[in-house]
Parts: sequence; C-alpha cells; structure tokens
Amino acid sequence: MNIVSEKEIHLLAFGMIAEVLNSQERTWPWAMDTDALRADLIHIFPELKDMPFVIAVDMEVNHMNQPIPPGATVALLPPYSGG
Amino acid sequence: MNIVSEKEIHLLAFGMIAEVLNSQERTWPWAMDTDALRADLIHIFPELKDMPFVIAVDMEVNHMNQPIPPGATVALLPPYSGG
Amino acid sequence: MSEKKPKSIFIQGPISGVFVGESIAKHQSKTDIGAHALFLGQVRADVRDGQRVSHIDYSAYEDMALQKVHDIREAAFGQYPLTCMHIYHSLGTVGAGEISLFVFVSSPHRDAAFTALRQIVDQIKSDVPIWGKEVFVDGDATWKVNR
Amino acid sequence: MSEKKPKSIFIQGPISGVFVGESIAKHQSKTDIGAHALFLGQVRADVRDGQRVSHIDYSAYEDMALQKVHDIREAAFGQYPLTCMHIYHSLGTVGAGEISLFVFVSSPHRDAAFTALRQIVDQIKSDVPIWGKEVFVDGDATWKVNR
Repeated sequence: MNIVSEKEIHLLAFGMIAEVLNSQERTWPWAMDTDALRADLIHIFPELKDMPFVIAVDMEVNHMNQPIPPGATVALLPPYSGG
Repeated sequence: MNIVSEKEIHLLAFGMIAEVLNSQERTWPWAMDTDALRADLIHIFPELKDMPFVIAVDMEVNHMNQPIPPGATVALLPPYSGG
Repeated sequence: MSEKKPKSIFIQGPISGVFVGESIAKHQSKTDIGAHALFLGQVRADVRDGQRVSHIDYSAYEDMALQKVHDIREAAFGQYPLTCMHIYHSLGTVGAGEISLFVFVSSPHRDAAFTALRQIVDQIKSDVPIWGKEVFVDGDATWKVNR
Repeated sequence: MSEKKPKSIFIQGPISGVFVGESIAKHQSKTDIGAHALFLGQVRADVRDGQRVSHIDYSAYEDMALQKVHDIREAAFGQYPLTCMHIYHSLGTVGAGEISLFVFVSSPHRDAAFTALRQIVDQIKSDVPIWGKEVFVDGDATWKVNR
C-alpha cells in the first residue's frame, strides 16, 4: 500500500466500479464519512450514480453512513459474485 | 441360482441371519406365506425369534403377511447398515 | 424384476480419493453443470466396550440393492432438475479411515444438488439391503447399526 | 484487522479433480470422521443474448475475503460438531466446465456435514468479496450476478 497523508485515504475499487475509476487502487482526498465520500465520487464519476456498491472502511461494511478516519483504507464493493 | 422344485423355495439370508442359518443361500420347503415361513424358520432356528428381520419375496418387501409362490426367491433381511 | 439389469454400484474394497477425483474430472465436458454436491461415507475407528473398530466387512443382496438404487435414482431425477448422479458402495473389507460410500449429484444450480444429495444418502442408508460387520482390532465383530 | 493473517483460500486458475482427490485422501488418518460433504462450483457455458460464456475472470478483495471466510469458518465450527473444513476459491481465469469453488466439510455423522456445507456455500456467495466477470466466446464480457 502507498503511504497516504492525513488528508487522504487509500481507495480500493473492485469489479465494475474499478472499471469506472479505471484503477483498483489510488489515493483519494479524505471525506468525513461514507455518504460524503459517495457524493465526492459521483461528482467526479457520474456513472457511479446508477451503480450499486457498498463502502467498506478498514474492511468493515456498514449499510448506514459511517465515519472515515483520515488515512483509512476504503473499498468500493459492487455486489459479490463469487462461487 | 439353483433349480428348486415346485414344493421348494430358494432361500437367501444376509447379515446376522446368514450366520444363524450358517448359509447365505439354500433351498427350503415351500410355505404358503411369509408368516408361515417365519414360523417354520423359528421352529428350526429358535435364535431367530429375538432377531429383527423382514422377508422379501422376489425382491419385494411387504411388512404385512404376503403369499409366497412356489419356486420363489425369498430373502431374510436384518436391518440394513450400508453407508 | 425389470428386463434390463441396472448398472452396478458396487466396488470391491475401499473407494479411493483418486477415483473420486477422476469422476469429477469427467464432468468438465458437461458445461450446463454449475454445482456438484458429493457425499463420502468413511469408516470410523469407533470404540465399543473398549474395542476399537479395525475395518468393516460389507455384504449386500446385490440384485435387490441395484433395484432399490435404481428406484432412488429415478425418484430423484423426477423430483429435481439434476444433470447427473453417480452412486458407489463398497463390498468386502474397508478399513477405518477408508471410504465405503460415494454419492455424486450435479445440477445447473446448487439448491437441487444439495437437496437431492441429502435425500439420496438417507434413502441409501434406509432402503438398500447392504450390511456392515464391524471387526475390532482384537478380531471380535459386531453387526453395524445405522442411526 | 486481526494480528494473525488467516490462511489463504485462493488458487490461481481452476481447481482440478486431482486436487480434490488428494484433499480427500489426506483425511484417511482422521478416523473419527464418518461423513465428508463436498461442494464444487463449476463454470457454466451459459448463453446470454445469443453469446456463450467462454470463461470467468475472478478477482477479490483478498484481505477482506480472508477475514470473511475466517468468520464463516469460526461460526460453523461453533454451531456444528465438525472435524475439519477446507475452502478454496479460484482467482483469474476459469473456463466453462472447470471448477472455481471447493468447499469440503467433515464430521463424525452426516447431518452436521450436510447442514454446515450448505450454510458455508451460501455465506461464501453472499458475504465474501469476490467478483466474476463472464467473458463470452466473441470477447464481450459482463459482470456475473449471483442468484
């Protein structure tokens, strides 16, 4: 993982979300919670608006809004399809 | 299978019943139905009285009394324990 | 008795992991299968009255067993959307830790495979005339009882 | 995050019948096992809009997937009397007819193995961050959706 500054997060994306972001792994400006991050992402990548995904903060998924600590690893997870 | 006369049946025994009869396969005097056969068998092999077994006539098991055609193949089946 | 004798399910002695692996590999050409569910029955080294089971000697009323397995197969194919089904049972000696029963069910989706597998294994244990004699390490023996 | 990293479940490319057979054979020394229940997920050559699936490319959020599988394992061991459990999933390319998921549960008696197997497979499909991209024969692709 890259070192991220205090005002950044480590952003991971998977599946069809990674295709929209055109990367699986990048640094991204810190947002205070997952709702704010989602809004920031949709602002830059409008296609995300209509795509289902949940946001994991340090590998924890919470379907409610959850705070993001600066420097966290945040992952954008479309519906799973393993098996 | 051996040829059996009209007044005989072809008697098969399995598992612990075969051990009591000391054979897996023999001819046996015909009996008109499974209840009569069971009585004949217990008369000769009293140990069978306390042993659970069902009687298949030409591979069909009927837990009620069933007729035995002369020359039938009759099998004495203790509780199954495959697997 | 039916005219056509059903295919045998019996294997002399234990069923090997290699045999199971080869059975699985044979299904790669069946590309409508999405789910395989397998059951393997293994002989346990149970201890009864201080005696440990060394092996089980299996015997069967083979003709009737094949008819019963045929009926179990037909019923399951009628109830569930299955692609294929294979059933094998050992005869003769199978040691503790070795496999005596192998049931292999395949279907497009997993629900049918799971449900059919469980039903088939239960019916094999309850309806198919096969007997196991548990032989202990010291040579004594007792007839196995299914739970 | 836990201190200790859980054992990987991932295999690059398809899971072979030989691998499954070898996994089974390794259990011969565990003589308290009476029942093995196995699930294998195989890639189907589904046809969508006239296009046939050639293969699936699997990717995963590996660290989180291993945590989730660890949780699924611990829950099942807590609920059922299981002797052992093995879970493998492919990453990368798995062709139609090849195996991408292998779940192997063993217990003294069959009920626990059947029930745990089904629960574990359902939870792997619903809770573990793995994605499959279905690639068609003509090169087009679509993201797989689990039922």
